[in-house]
Amino acid sequence: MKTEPVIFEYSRPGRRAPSHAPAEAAGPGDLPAAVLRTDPPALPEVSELQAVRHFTRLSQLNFSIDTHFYPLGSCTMKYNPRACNRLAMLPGFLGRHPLGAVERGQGFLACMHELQEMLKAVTGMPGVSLTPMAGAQGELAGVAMIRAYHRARGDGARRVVIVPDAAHGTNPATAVMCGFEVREIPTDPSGDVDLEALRSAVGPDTAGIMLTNPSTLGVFERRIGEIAAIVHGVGGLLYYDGANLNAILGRALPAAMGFDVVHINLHKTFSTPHGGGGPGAGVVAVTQRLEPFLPVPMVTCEAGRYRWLTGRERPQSIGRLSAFMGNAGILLRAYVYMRMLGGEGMRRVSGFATLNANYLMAKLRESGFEIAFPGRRASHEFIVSLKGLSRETGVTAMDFAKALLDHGYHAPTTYFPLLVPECLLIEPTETESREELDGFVAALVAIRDLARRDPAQVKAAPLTTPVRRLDDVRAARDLDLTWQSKRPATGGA
Amino acid sequence: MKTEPVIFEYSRPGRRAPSHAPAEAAGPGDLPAAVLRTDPPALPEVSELQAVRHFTRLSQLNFSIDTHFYPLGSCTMKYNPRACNRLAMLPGFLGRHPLGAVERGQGFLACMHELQEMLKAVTGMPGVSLTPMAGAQGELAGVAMIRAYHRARGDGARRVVIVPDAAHGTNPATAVMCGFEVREIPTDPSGDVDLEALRSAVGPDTAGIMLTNPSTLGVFERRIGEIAAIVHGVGGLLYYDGANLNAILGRALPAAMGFDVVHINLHKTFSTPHGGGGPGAGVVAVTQRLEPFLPVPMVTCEAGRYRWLTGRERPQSIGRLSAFMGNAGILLRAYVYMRMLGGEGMRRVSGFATLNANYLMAKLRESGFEIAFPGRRASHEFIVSLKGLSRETGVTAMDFAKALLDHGYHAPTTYFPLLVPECLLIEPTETESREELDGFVAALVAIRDLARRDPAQVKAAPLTTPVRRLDDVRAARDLDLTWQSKRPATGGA
Amino acid sequence: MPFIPHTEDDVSAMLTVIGVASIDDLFDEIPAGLNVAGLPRVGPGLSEAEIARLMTERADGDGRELCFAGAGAYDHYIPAAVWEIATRGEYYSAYTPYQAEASQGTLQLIYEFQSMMAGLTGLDVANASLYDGATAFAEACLMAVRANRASRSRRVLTTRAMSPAYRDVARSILGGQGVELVELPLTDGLTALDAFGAEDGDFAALAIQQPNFLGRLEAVDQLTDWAQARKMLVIGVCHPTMLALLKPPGAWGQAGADIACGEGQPLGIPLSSGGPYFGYLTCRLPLVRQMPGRVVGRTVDLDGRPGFTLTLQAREQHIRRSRATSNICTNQGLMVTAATIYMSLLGAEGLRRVAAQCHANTRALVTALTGLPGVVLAFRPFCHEAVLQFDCPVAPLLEGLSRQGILGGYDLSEDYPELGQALLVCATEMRSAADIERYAVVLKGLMTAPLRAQGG
Amino acid sequence: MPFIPHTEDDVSAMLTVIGVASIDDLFDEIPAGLNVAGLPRVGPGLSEAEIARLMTERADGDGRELCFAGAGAYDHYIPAAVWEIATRGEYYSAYTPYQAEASQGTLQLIYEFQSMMAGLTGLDVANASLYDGATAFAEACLMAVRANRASRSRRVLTTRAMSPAYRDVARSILGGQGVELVELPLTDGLTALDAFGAEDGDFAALAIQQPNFLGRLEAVDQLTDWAQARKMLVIGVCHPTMLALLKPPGAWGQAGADIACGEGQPLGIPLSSGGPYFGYLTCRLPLVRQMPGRVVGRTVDLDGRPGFTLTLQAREQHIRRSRATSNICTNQGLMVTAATIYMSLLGAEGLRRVAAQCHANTRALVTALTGLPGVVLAFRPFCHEAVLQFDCPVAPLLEGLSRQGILGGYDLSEDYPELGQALLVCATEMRSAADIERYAVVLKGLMTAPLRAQGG
Ligand SMILES: Cc1ncc(COP(=O)(O)O)c(C=O)c1O
Ligand SMILES: Cc1ncc(COP(=O)(O)O)c(C=O)c1O
Repeated sequence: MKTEPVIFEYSRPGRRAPSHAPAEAAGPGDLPAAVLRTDPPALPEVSELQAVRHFTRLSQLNFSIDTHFYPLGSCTMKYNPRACNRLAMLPGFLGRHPLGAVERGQGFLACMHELQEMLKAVTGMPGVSLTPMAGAQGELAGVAMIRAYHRARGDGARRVVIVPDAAHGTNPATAVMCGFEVREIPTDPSGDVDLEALRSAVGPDTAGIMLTNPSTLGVFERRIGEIAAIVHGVGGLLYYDGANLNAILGRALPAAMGFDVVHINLHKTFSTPHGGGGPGAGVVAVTQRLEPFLPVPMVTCEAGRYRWLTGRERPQSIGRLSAFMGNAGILLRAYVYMRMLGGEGMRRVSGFATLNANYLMAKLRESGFEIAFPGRRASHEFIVSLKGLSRETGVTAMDFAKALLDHGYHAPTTYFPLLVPECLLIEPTETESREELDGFVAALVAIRDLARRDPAQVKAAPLTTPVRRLDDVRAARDLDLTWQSKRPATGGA
Repeated sequence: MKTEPVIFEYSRPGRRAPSHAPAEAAGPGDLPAAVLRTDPPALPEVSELQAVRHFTRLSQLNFSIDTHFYPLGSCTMKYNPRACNRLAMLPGFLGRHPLGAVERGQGFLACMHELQEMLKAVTGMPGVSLTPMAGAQGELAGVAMIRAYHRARGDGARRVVIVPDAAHGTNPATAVMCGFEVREIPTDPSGDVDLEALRSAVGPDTAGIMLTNPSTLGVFERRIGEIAAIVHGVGGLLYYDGANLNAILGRALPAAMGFDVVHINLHKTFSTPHGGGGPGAGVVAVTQRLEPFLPVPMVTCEAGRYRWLTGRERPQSIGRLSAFMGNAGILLRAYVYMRMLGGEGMRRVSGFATLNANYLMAKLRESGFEIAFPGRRASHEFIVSLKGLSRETGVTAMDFAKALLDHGYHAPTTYFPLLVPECLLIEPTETESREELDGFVAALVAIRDLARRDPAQVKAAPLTTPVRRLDDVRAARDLDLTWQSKRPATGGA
Repeated sequence: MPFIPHTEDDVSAMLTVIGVASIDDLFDEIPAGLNVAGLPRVGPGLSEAEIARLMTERADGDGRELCFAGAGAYDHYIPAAVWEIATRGEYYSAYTPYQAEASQGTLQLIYEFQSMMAGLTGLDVANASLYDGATAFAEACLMAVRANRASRSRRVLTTRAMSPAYRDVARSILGGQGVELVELPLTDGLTALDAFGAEDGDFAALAIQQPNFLGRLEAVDQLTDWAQARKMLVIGVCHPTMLALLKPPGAWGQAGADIACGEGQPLGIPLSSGGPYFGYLTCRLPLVRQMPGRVVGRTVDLDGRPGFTLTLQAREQHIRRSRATSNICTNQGLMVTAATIYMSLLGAEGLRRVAAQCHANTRALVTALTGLPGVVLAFRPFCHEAVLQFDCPVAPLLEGLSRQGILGGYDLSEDYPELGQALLVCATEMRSAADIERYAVVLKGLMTAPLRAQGG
Repeated sequence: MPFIPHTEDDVSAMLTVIGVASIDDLFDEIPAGLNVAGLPRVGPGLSEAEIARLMTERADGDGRELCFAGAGAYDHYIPAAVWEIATRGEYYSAYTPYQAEASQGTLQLIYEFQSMMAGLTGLDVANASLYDGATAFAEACLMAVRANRASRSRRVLTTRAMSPAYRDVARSILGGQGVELVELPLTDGLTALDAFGAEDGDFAALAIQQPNFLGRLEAVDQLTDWAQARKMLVIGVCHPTMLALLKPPGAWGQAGADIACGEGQPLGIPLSSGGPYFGYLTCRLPLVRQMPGRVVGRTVDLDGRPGFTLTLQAREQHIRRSRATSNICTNQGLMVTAATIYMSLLGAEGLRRVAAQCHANTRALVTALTGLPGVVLAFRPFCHEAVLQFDCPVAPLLEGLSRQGILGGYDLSEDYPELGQALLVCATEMRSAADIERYAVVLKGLMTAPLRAQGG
């Protein structure tokens, strides 16, 4: 197994790689001594080769789309086309200061404007802001707009946001950040929202509901029309968590379902990189009544000239959400991807994502796995429940996840959504081939067979990864969050 | 251990990734059917993700400078600065057609001209051609110039090129390609050329001698002045194989040593990438008497305007050696590197390359290893002989090489130069740290101790690489040089 | 089909396994009325060559201005190795490292990043990034309100010298939870405490920026002691490169600031029209459980060997849901990768040289521009940015400069009308003496030419 | 120090171990008179930022012409994935795969490359590359001379339609071994056999280019049969992209050509002022031991699992020294990496579309330009390049086009004076209808403007 020392272990006092810094050190000039630092910060002192070698080796310790099938449910780990990266990193784009003249940014702004227009087409909504920097910030923008809308109408009593129990954690967390109370409603046995519970949850205090459709259970909420009627009926608004838009791209429009606001994770549906945790982009789109509240800035086009609309021109806006205009480079990547797909290509995305999920579900069902919602179509993802197997063998969903790593597959999402016990949320995406799916089924079957034969072996997995299972309890108890040079070097030689 | 299927195993008839090709297939137009192909060529049909994943995974099976210490003697595996790559790949450079107007290539040509000037400074020679595409082609150019020189003087009897037994294989091979006979001369016990043998080898048939200094034995040829006098004395010329220039950069000039022509491997001394086998650049520099014979083209500057000198302007030239002007992009990388180093930096290169080699040699000697030329200074490389150890334990230099892989170090060059039995030719280069060298010594010591304790274990190495030792005999006997779809898929899953 | 690997044979075999006749049938749970036939408004797809040409033309048209603007985004040199490595597929196309055994590369890198940021700011712990400097500031304010046990105030004191954009963003975000931002006034470009009285009440924290938005160096020791004496936590918002030169927040005053945060862009992230950048946040160890965002810890595996894993996840939305410290999920991971490589390549000495050179260059710029009649320096000393005051409106000058390819700075007249016709300028280590000379010459031309004649 | 990791402590500790006082002492075996103190003429080192700025300015100044030239180097689209992967450190910074166990990535890739080139050319085996198309041609001639057991001739027959550059290079290289190149004449742009008589003697091989340098399609079947009937080996020099459309050398005539070679640049390699490109070479299996260059074979390891290794090394200089098939050692490995990725991304169908589009675009170009008075097409049909004849000198037209950012083609008047004022043009799949229109409009302007008036 491979380990790699912590970079500080390569450090030696006095090692310099100054080809990256000015050769001559300027003095502190007229800066008063009182504000100066006395000791240099604890940064590693390594050569360029040591840094390159270290970070190249570290990278090899990762699973990634570029190296492994990565069916992480709710994350849409599809291929990130390299063209998107290269074209977004053209020097003209990278070198532009955010406060640079708009005359010298017309190319960039044209892309942003066209992106806004494509997003309108994809959602069916008339208003778009590109500013939010991730899904959760899109949620924040959306719920803040709902709040601003009610306030603008003098409707101050609406302090509750309804959230199904299947919702992603960011939904309730966002509602609270926006000053709302969260009211959770259950899911019915078929995977749809429990309508009775919804009816009794709504009322004059309802600010709105946050839904994703298809839900994180991997099924399409069939009674979305009714839900919209119920919520709108009491004066609430509908928030669409568009993290799962990959499932319905070009098939159904959030606006037509009755939603008032939607965020889209461009880093999922529109294939910008996940980057080991980010960055993303969580653009928001709204129906007409929420348009005045959109976060600034956004791009407008007047007589062929593009420019930013600012807060002054949008007095009802919920304001700014980033120091400049959001994750411009990520937006460029999504723009390139969307232009390469075109409308037909987008429809094919949802078609093949759904084909892959349903095929995988059918094969797993055929192989004897328990499907959480067997009577339903899978959307772009679906849930396998290992409850029975776990009871029988003691092997848990987490054990399965770890054992899959030894088979060269990244694990599906485990233990989310929480309401399905011992669940694996599996999202293959459209960019994986049938052979890859078949191989994954074979691995799951092999692990199950092993679980029945020798559960301890499964519980010992993974064995082929750079480390074996980690002691999470110790990690949280004996906090070791930064490198301390005094500590003995345990990171390897 | 990791294996990766051959890309053809991912192929399925009808799989298309056409975002890279024109969307609509144009017909064959007016091309006569007789010249058209009837079956499509056997190329793999894979998706973009499959290709990216496959070649990313394959890459991870390699050792490389960016991942491992790589002390391959005579190869100068030093850090390849990433800046060189990025700047040589600027769109303005990459997009330039070789037949494009020189007015639109002044930036590129300026780099080439300054590179020529720097190479003159580094060799002490007044004439340079950048054309040769690798060391061996530089040799071909050099020996062809020697031939042309003698011919131009009406001196047709000189049909022998003298080559020391320590010479790199390209030297004799080149001499033969240029129509010469090779006369090999031995090395004396101290590692220098056997002067007596040289004296008796030269004569009126001597066209010249090919030498590298320091030699591939890792020692500086001290009597180079005498050698030059002997060869020049009989009317022969001296060829300098500059593959080892890293050892004397800024310390000694080939011209001053008496050489008439030199090639330089920019992919060694000037740190352009080796790329898993190439490309390189084998520029040549010559003294005044050989200047008229330099291969075309070369860059000239007239009143601030750069242009190519062509064959018509250089009637005595040995001609062209490439369809255009050689490996322009590699020359750009070397140019960037040389400018970053400057004259002082170049001198530091040879200083620290030599420091590292001598340190490593001293440590290994201390640890009880047999140094091939113990009375000598190491140049930038040196030789360890495992003859004694091999006799004692049966463990060969090749076994050592393989065992080093398991320790995470690339092997030194083995069995070259041939005259030292069971040799390891070790070249650490200046870009490796002392800790890396110490780790390497420790690994060699550990392997030696194991060889004494349990030679079979060493002979079983490597165990941690993607494959174990390969059956070379079978490879050469049952030739399998291309993928045949009929063959059973043995390459993995 | 772009990016879709299926052959026609695959499709029919797969449909057979599923037991439907066509892909469209798989969408039969979508109620009839909600179905759409396609996305005609999106237009047809382009080949990679076509979009490459379009983007190249657009990027070429945009060009790169000679940049003398800072104001939150800085034109520093980025070594080639940074992005050549950061865009390796293994970093670029990995998800958040939830499966630790399959993500040791990303996890260890974040741990190294946390260590470096802690070192730069002189505090104990760091998170794995927030969206940008502005949202990091907002999160720091919320964190301070949660963390301050000595005060139940929902107000945070800051200063008019805090970045106007950061104050705007914080107001957008804090409003939801009813947290209020109050500003101290300025004297001579520096945060002034004189006017503050007991009647101004209780605050959870004081947030100061160093160097401040106007390029001035605040009396951080004094401010810190003052605030901590009043039971406020202290938040330092710092330019990370300048921290190689300046006293780190952890060393401010008697006890050190409690939280530091700021914009990570100067650490190897391209200007790129404003993003993606990343926000950093560090704090003292006792506050760690109130920290927003992801954190990596070092631990051991089953065999006792060291390894890395996400830890303290009980703070996060995916575990704690509505009671999380923040809703943040996706952060700016790849930017952190780049910044970690950047800091490793530069080291403390390299970073210090960059910082010192920025200071020196901005001084040279100020000297060159204040040599022109009608241009004066507002405050001295300054760090890597400076405020110039003009005897004519700034906007037309910036336009004129832009026409000659120069981004002359950031016009302060809207955010700081009290400064008159003022411009915030910055010359990083990237600007040569010739660049500065060019700026001065062009500006001189603009200020003496018809433009000015018309204006005056 | 750039790229050198040693601290001062390291240096003194290391010198102590060695037992010398200074680094300079390590050079004490260099005789006194040969020592130099330094390289003052090279000048001082630049920081990465400084060289980056210089190179960026130079590259920007060079710009990219709208390219209608081919003549051996072709402006094809290169998918982004090609170089993003080829420049990964593991490929970029590895040496020749001599240690097989540590080089399976490169070795397997070369094996895949060999398979693809064999497939494209319809022959059995391929090597791992030669320097470029021209040297591949020279090596193929030498190989044929060695391999032809039926003839002891040291002459190779080629044609005037073979690339002039290739003929030049081959002459530079073949001369050393006394191998002579003889040219067949042309009729209507095609290799003509009529004039060849028995008295012309014996040849080791016939080498033909398809499409030939003038863009014409040779009667390869007939030429192959003719040559093989005379005991010559047949060498086909082919544009690899066009081979997706054209009959492969392995299928020429009754028995197929014996050797194929050519320029690999169209397969994903940037134009880059002429290099690095790569030469490819394939042949029938019985000739493999005469092949120059490196070859990879598949075999098994100690455990019987498949693996890859360099094989047939007894042909090479590092084993066979003066009796090697060639002196080649370093080849163009990284270009082969790129080409292998390129071919995998395009596939047979993608490559065929590129080829067909080049043909279609060149036809459109010819139609547009021959619409101008004074421009006629020399030969028809043509493949992806065509010869146009003008009623005025070509050089000034090319200069005029260049001033407007257009590279109009390759002036043939020096290499083929018999064609008059002739230009070789090419429009790859990268040229749009608008590009072609623009060429025609600018050319028309030049041909009707004062320039022409003066000339006429
Ligand atoms: C269903 C759902 N909603 C919201 C989010 C939050 O998006 P982000 O991580 O971009 O903040 C996610 C992503 O993890 C998600 O899967
Ligand atoms: C001493 C010596 N001479 C010549 C060469 C040949 O150079 P190249 O491989 O660039 O053709 C080499 C490289 O292998 C070498 O080490």
